[in-house]
Formats: sequence, structure tokens, C-alpha cells
Amino acid sequence: MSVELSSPDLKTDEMIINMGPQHPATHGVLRLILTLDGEICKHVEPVLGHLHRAQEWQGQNRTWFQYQALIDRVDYLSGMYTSWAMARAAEQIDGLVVPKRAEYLRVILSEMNRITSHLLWLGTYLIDLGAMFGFPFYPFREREKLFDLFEEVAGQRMMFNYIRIGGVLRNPPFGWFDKLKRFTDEFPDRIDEYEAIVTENPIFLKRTKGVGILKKETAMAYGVTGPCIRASGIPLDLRKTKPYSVYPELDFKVQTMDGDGDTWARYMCRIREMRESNEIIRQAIEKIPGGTTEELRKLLGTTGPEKDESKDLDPSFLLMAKKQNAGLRVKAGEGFAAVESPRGTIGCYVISNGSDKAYRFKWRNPSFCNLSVLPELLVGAPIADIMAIFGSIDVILPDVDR
Amino acid sequence: MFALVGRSIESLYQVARGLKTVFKHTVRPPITKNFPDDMPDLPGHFRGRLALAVNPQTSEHLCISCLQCERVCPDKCIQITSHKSPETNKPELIEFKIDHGLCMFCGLCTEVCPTSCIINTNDFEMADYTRESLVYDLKRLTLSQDESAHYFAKKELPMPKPKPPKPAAKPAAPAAAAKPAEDKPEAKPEVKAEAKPQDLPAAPAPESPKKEEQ
Amino acid sequence: MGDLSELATLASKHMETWLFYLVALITVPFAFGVLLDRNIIRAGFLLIGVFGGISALFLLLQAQFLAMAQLMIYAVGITLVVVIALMLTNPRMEEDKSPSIPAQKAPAALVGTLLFIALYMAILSEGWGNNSEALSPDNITIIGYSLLTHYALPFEFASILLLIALVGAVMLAKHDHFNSKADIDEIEEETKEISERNEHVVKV
Amino acid sequence: MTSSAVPYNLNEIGKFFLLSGVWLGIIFGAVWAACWAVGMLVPQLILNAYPNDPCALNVANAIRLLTPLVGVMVFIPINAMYMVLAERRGLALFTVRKGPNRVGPDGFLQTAADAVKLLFKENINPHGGDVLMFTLAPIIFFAPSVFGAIPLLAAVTSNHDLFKIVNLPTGIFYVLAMSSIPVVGIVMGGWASNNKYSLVGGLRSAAQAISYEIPLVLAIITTCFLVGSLDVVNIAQMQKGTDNLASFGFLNWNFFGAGAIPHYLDLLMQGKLEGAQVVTSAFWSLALAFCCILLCGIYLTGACAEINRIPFDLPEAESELVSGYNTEYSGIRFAIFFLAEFTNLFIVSTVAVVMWFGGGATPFPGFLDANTFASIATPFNQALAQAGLPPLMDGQTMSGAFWAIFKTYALVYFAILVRGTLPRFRIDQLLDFGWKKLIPLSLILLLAVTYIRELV
Repeated sequence: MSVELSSPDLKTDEMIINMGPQHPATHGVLRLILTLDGEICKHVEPVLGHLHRAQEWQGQNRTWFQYQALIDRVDYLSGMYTSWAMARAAEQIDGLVVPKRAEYLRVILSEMNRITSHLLWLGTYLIDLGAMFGFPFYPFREREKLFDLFEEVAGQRMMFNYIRIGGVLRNPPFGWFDKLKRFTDEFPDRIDEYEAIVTENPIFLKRTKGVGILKKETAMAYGVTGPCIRASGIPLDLRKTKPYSVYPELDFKVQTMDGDGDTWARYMCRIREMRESNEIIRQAIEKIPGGTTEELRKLLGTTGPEKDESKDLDPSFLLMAKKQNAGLRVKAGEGFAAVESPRGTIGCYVISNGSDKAYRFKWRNPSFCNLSVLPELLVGAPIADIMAIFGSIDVILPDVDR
Repeated sequence: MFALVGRSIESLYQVARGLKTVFKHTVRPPITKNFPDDMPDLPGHFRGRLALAVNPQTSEHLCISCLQCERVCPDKCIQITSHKSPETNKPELIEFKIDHGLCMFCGLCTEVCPTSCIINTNDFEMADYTRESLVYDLKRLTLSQDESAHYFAKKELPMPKPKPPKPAAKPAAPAAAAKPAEDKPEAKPEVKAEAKPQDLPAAPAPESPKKEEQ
Repeated sequence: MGDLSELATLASKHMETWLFYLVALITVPFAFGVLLDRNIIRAGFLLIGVFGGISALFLLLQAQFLAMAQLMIYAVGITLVVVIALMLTNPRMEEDKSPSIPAQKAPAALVGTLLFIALYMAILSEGWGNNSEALSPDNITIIGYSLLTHYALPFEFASILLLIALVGAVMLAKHDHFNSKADIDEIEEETKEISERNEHVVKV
Repeated sequence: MTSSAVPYNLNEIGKFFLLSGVWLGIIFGAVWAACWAVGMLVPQLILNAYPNDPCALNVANAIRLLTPLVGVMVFIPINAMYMVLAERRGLALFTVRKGPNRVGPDGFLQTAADAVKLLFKENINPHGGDVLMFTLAPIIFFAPSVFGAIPLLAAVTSNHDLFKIVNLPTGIFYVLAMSSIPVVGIVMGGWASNNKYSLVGGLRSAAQAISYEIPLVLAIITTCFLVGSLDVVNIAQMQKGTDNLASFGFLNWNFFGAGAIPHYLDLLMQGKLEGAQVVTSAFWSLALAFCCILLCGIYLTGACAEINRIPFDLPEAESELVSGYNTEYSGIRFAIFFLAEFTNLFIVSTVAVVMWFGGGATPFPGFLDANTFASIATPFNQALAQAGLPPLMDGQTMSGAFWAIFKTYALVYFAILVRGTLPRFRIDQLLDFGWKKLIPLSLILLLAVTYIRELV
């Protein structure tokens, strides 16, 4: 039960507030023009484009090889997925079959990426809700651990440039899988800790329960994807509904929430997804062809690296299906591929004319589509809930503006 | 009324649980490091500042002015000046400039380099006062012999073949070092293929695409 | 040494008098400020200063309890609420630039003067300059007894008056009560319109 | 969590305590030295120079009167400096970090450096703002907390001679009245900034302070009513436990029902209770103790809201209002706001200690009490006496000060822990909580205490 902040029979003046683009809680450079009645938002107008970088146009002016280094900077918190979508689209045109081991590595690293993205969301969301000084550091601690692992494989912590057309860049180094396994063992306990602090906290419940309700129909109408729509009860998850890669071989559930998709449901959905991703990683480590790097070496009978020339090598142990070099060309044709990113469906539509550059790129970015539902949720919400709702949608501004 | 009391007690319990969990963290050791004092232990593949390696054994400059890195760079931040050496009729490096203010550390140049000359070092402390000072010239880019050896070992790169004795080369002066390695662009991949099974445990970074291809 | 002795004598004899003038010196400009400042919100803040000065006077009179009550209720509670109400009604914080009407000046001055004379006479007739008997420092008990015995009726009247004022304020803040249903409809319509506009924006 | 993940973090904890100990030693040493010099040394020197001169006596007395003011003036800035550091280090402990550790040994001088930085920053007047109000606001925010702290000095030093003068018969009422003023400063600052975020922050603060003042005052008044005094010294003295069971140590605190429990235990031991009385008396004693604990809880909640700390830091609400009322402030004015915030935290903690946690009384009779400290203080005093100087401090005051500081900082650390855990309320939920939960609860408690007091 809450006090009506504005009763219809109380006269007050309207106030227009410009929230952003330089506001601490707009996660970058979104500008919201709010019309407030007291503290109640009566009208909201998001202004986009402060971060527009012409990513599609750049794709048409860069070779395939160059563009894949750029593309994981679009959604910088889940770079794996953008590269993956692009790689899959190109592979579709080229008819490449990616080796099994590469697919597993893609799944492992992208699920790790999903965890890091959700962890960052968790921390910043609690900052949006005002738990500014303590809690947000805990998710970041785990995130750093994962980033250390990313660094060893891909060379950088966020701009991985790891998934390549036809496979992945390199094998994880020695001992990497053990570290990852150790992480997956302790991670569920960490999530328990977050939940002990946050999930049932009365203030948190008050701030999130029944706030920013996103109905199924609205979500469908606006093309919302990802945890936002799953929290509204629609089990839309490309990993299950349109399985790709090796997801059919892995055992996991799509996490949906019952009832109204309020901010708490979106929070809970992400927490559960982290647990599920952790399980997926654990399974993938078990199932990866060739096993860990050490086992692979043993299997091949070498103490050194995989032998290049060995004809007897199981093709599923390879990392690349196609020669990757600066002059990489993709056959003429068009392809579309979508992957399930932490924010929703990333779609990549490419037309190739057979040269080393793509003829046309078109991205479907989940943040942009999710953001479009924001005015629907914000009207009638008090100013403090604007941050709670906006944060719960989890948009990345470069992903919105491209 | 009783429901209210029950809810209040439940709320207090949950808050206490949160406080307990936070308090428990007091006894955990800090995860932060005193950065300039303890430098992070970076993996070999870390993509830091770009640099040009020299042959760790002979300290010859490895660049052969093939311009592949300049061509592949998405940001166009590499600028190579070279000319045809009158003696060997091979390209000879005059100046090599990388604008680190423009560079996005994607590492594509290191992947295409046929001689493993341009590498990403583990150095990431490049803050400077002007944009001009972020443009590194050949002198600042070239690593010493020890550093090169360190990175070759750390990145598990194949050792470059020592150059055949050449007439007018000055091995100590990398800027003017003539590159008489006539067959280098062709020969290098083979060299690597030979080298790998013997002394390299992991997949070398720049070669892996080729290696896995077969 | 002579200076010191004079100072000490002065202090011991006329300490209260000097303090009174000091407080008055602070309070009176505040009061003038309240009257003269055209910016109504600043005038409100100055009023807080006036009340603070008055509570200091109470302190000088050994009426600690009254001083604190004055500070808490008048200075902080009531005046602050008034100031906030002013802010809400005038969020753009404009100063009132309209020139005052000369026709109102003369009657205002007359009324002011008459009021002042009336107050002055009232104060003089009380003759309380002579009573120098010190109050007990712990005079809360006395105040409590007086309020509930001798002054019980005025006390109750005051509370009823406050209640009436409260109800009146609530009524004034509301729209005309009979139209409220229509207003709700109007606002709902507005909201709907806005959300439709938003849909349009999103589609574009 | 694997077992290897819980090695004890003794190093960091040790550093934290060392830091706190040294800082507190410096703070209270400096304060006491200043008070001693102004209140004892200078008057004595004057009297020695002009013996038997009534004027000199007057002057000496006038100087002595300044002692509490000087003490508070010295105390507040350096104490706030320590508190900022303690908060940062404490939060770092809770969040597996190290906290500031660069300036001075282990970050010892971090806040001093910050203070210097803030002093030298430019003072910016916002365009279109009201400069006079803008400048006055931090002072109005800060000054009352300085003056409000003065009566507490007497309470925490066991009514030391130097501070007797500031002990008002309406002490706690004075503190409450003073602590209600800072909100004027916030509203003023918010309005004078000519910034909508600031204005909203100021208005929120006013709404919050006015609504939480009621339960806070009610909680304090109920306790005053229970002990029958408004005098802080009196309240603190009454809670002083003895080793006698009828008023045993910490059980005699107001927190445990203002002595109801030890009184009951005493009666039980002496066998003065018969039959059903054993149970009913126990029940009422426990009920009173429970009421007092609730009152203390209400006070702490209301105090948190009064001083705008998480979870009630809505006026500042960084994610919504950028920085609320102090968005436009910079330099020294911002520093004053910052200082006042921490000072307020300290003062509300002290009030809680005086009202519920026994003031300067030792929790266990005989443990670090006046005698222990007297044995420390005596050699110093003797040395000073030989030099013809007044004594530095007696054991009684020292023990009182030590325990008051200890308890106050325990509460401050609890506030830091809360800050590290809880998210922030929404403004309507906050007012809802205040008006619909806390005020009725405090009224019910007032009623309950009235009756239970008679039954115990």
C-alpha cells in the first residue's frame, strides 16, 4: 500500500526536467525529457543518438576481418554475442560448418559473458536503487574473476574479438578450464550471498514489486526480448526456441517468471539466468570434444600443441573451419542470424557480394527494441521509480544508438 | 494486525540477514591490489601497447616492411615508410609510426604479421600529456633484445630464423637495418610449422587461424 | 587593570541588557527584511531568522522551554512549511516585479501606525518592566500546571482553532469537490493521449 | 563457498583498528588539551598573576565559560575528518577492498588531504541563484549541530566541572530543537541553487525531516517520561550501573527498560516475590525492556532519516537527483555540508548513547571503570601539580569519556554497516513508513510505557 503522491484533486504546477544526457543514472548518454507533476512522471520522451557511430556503415566500409574487431564494441558488456551473430550470419552465407570444439568454446565463453553482463547489471541496478556503497562491489568481484579468464583466452577483458567467422581465435591456455571449473563451483554460493542481501530485503521488495509492470501483450507488441520478456512470462529464448550452436546438446531450462513482469521479476529472472548459465558452463566443460587443453594434447599424443599436419585428427577438435586472414572473403549471398544475448535477441542481417567487404549490414539490437517500451512503463511512475524501471530494462546505450 | 507484526518481524529478519552477510565479508581478504606496487600478472596474449620486436638471439629488427599490418588496421593508425634497398632490391624500413591515440588494441596487426615483429606488449600505462606524444615512432616502438626475448617466451612465439649473413647490414641499428631476408615472407610460415612441435606448448597467437585450418 | 574592572562590572550588571540589544540588533533587520524583500521565498527564510531571534529573547528571560518550543515549532516547523508551500506554488522562483499600487500605500501606513500604537499601549499598560523576579530554571513543571489548570480553556480553544485551520487548509488545497470526478476523467484522458503520442514517437 | 575462500583478514582489520585508535587518540587528546588550557590553565595563570583581585576572578570565569565552545570547535572538524576516513575504510572492509591507503601511512591523512583540496577549490555561484542564501545555507546547516552538541559534553564527561555550565535542565529538548534547524539550511540551499534537482532535493528533505522528527521526538520524550527527567546529565547518571544486582552494569541502561530487569532480578533473589508475582513481574519487566528497545529502534530509524543517511538519503538520491540539494555546491561550502553530515551522525549517535546506552557508564562493573583510569591519570596529575599546573583529568571523567566514545563509535560503525547493505526508499514509501508505521508505533509505545511503568 502506498501513498498517492498526486491526487487528482490537488493543484500543482508541472515541471519539465531534462534527465540526461549527463545524468548519473542514465547509463551513458540517454536523454529523457520528463514532464513531472510533483514527483509523478506524466510524459516522457527519450532522445537517442548521442552515441551514434554508424556501425552499419562502418561494416560496409571495412573488410570482414576488420569489422569483426569493431563489432564487439557495439554492446560492450556482451561483446561475444555481437561477434557471434555476425560470424553466424557469415557462416550461413558461406555454408561453413563450425568445428564442434569451437562451438563449445563459443558457448562457454558467451555464457561467461552473459554472467558478467548480468553481474554488472546487478551491481549498477542496486546503485540505481540507492545501495551505493556496499553491495555493488560483490558482483564486480566475480565479474573481475571472469574477466581474468577472458583475458587469458581472448587477450582483453571486454573487447574480446574472439569469435571469428568459421570458429574461434585460439585454444584456452593450460589450466584455464580448471580455473573456470573452480569458478563455477563457487559461483552459486556467491549468488546465494547476493540473494541473502537483496532478494528478500524489504526495501528492495518495496522498490521493485509491482513497479514498472510490463504486460505480456505490451512486451510482444514492442518486440521486447531477453530477460524482460521472459520475466513477463513468455518463454522466448532463442537458445531453446530456435536452437543454434550446441545448445540442443546441453540441458538447461528457459527461466520465466509467473505473474506480472515487474522490475522484481526482471531482477529474479536475471539471477536465475546466471545460475542457469553457470550450469551450462559446467556441462559444456564436461562435454567439450577433446576435453580441456591438457587432455586434448594428451589425446593427440603430443606434449606440444595440436599437430598441424596430422591427418588423423578428429575434425571436431579443430578451432577454425575456414582460413582466417586479412583477405577473408565470404561468398555472395545474404544471411540472417540471431543469438540470445543477455539483453535479448541480437540479429544480424548481411548481404555479401563476394568481395572482402560486406555489401550491407543490418543489426537488430535488443537494447533499442527494449528501450522503445520505456515510455509505456514510465508514465505515471514517480521520479524515483524512473531509475528503477529504466535500470531494470538493462539497456546499453551504444547498443541503442549503434 | 498480527499479519503486520509478522511482516515486520520477517522484514527485520531479512534486513538482519543482509547485514550479517555484509558483515561476514569483513574477514575476507581484499581483492583490490595496490596497483603501481603490485603490477597485475597479465597473460601473454594480453593486448597492450604495440611494439616491434627484434630477434631475441641476434637483435636484428624483424620488420620486413610487408605493409600487411598497415593494410589490415581498421583504424589506420599504422604508418610505414620504406623504400627499396638499392643493394638487395628488397623493401627496407625507414620509419614506422603507430598512433596509439587512434589504436583500439584489436590485435589484428599482430595476427597478420608474418615475422611476429609487431606484438602487443603487456604494457598498458601509456597516459601522456599530449596527443602527439601518443604517436610512437620507430625508436620508441622497437623493443630491446631482452624485452623481445621475454615476450617471445611469454607469448610462446616461434623463434625467428637468424638472418643469413648479409653484406651491408648494421645489426645494432634497427632503424637502418636492411632486411636481406629475401625469402622471408614465404619462408616464415614454414619455419613456424617446424618450430612449434619442438619447443612450444601452446598455440601461437598469430598462427592459430592458419594452423587450425588444414 | 582599570579596563578589566570596568568590563567586569559592566558584564556582571548589564550582561542581560547588552545581550538583549545584541539580539535585537540581529532580529530587527531580519524583521525589516521580511517586510521589504520583494522575493517572497527569501522573506520566508528571513522570517525564520526573526523567530530565531525571538527564541533567543525567551532564553534571556530564562524561559528555556518556551525558547525551544518557539524554535522547533515556529521557526522550523511552521515557517518552513509556509516556505515550501510558496515554492510549490511558484516553482520558477520569480520575483514579484509588479510596482506597488500608490493608492494602497496611505491606508496601509495608517493601519500599520494604528496597530503599532495599540500594541505599544498594551505593552505599556501591563507594566512588566518592574518585575525582576527570576524564574525557576526548571519551569516546565510550572508551565505544565498552568496549562492544565488555569489556562485549560484557552489551551483547548487553541487546539480547536488549529484543527479548524488544518481542515480549512485541506479544503482550500482541493479543487471544487463536486467536480473532482470530472477532473479525474480529464486527467485520465490526458494520460491516454500522451501514451498514444508516445506510441507514435516510438513507431517513428 | 570453498573453505579456502575464508582466510582471516586480520591484516586489514588490524590496520583499521590501529588507524581508528591513533586518530581517536589525537582527536580527544587535542580536545582535552584545548579544554584544559582554556578552562584550567589560563584562568589559573590569571589568578596567579592577580591574586585576590575580584576583576581577575571575573575574567577567569568568563574564560572558563568559553571552554565548552572551544572544545566543540576543536572537536568537530577533526572528528568529521576521522569519521570520513573510518567510513571509507569500514566500507572497504565490508566490500572486500582496501580503501584509501596512499596519503600518509595507510591512508592516515587521506581526509586531511581531501579537506585541503576542498578548501582550495573555487567557490561557484550558480547563475540566477540567490547568492546570500546560497552562502548562508551551509552555515545554517552546520552551526546548529555545533551548538546542539554542547549539553552532551556534560553528559559524557560525567558532569565535569568545566562543562557543568552547559548542563541545561531542558538539555535533551535543547538538543532536539537544535537538531531540527539544519533542515532549513537544506531547503535554503536547494532553493538558492536555482536548480530543479536541488529544489526537489530540498523539498524532499523538508518533508522527510518534518515527518521523521515526530517519531524521533516521541521516542525520546517517552524515554524521558520513563526516567522522569529532561536533563541529559541526570539521564546518563541514572543509568550508571553498580555491581549491586538491583542496578547491575549494562542491565541498568534505559535500553533494557530503565532498570526494570535488574530490579526484578534483585527482588527475585531476595525472595520478595511470591506465587504468580514471579511470572507477572517478569512479564512486565520484559515488556518494558521490549518497549525501550523498540523506542531505541525508532529513534535510530528517525535519526537516520533526520541526517539523511542510507536508507533515507533521499535528499541526495544520487541516481535520481544527481546530488540533491548540494548539486551546485563546491569548494568550502560543499565541505561544510559534508562536515555537517558526519557531525550530525556523530551527534545522533551520542544522543542515543546518552539516552539508552548508559552514557559514560561502564557496561560491566569494575571493567575499565573510574578506578582503572584514575591509576593512569594520577601520575600525570602529580607531575603537573609539581610544576604548579592544574590536574589534567580525573579517572571519573576519563572513564566516562572513554565509554561514551566507545559506544558512540560502535553506533557509528553500525550506521556504516547499514550504509553498506541497504538500498534507498522511495519518497512516498518513506513518508508512508514514517507516518503510518513509526508514528503510530511510537504513540502506542508512549501509551504502553505509561501503564507498564506502573505495573513493574
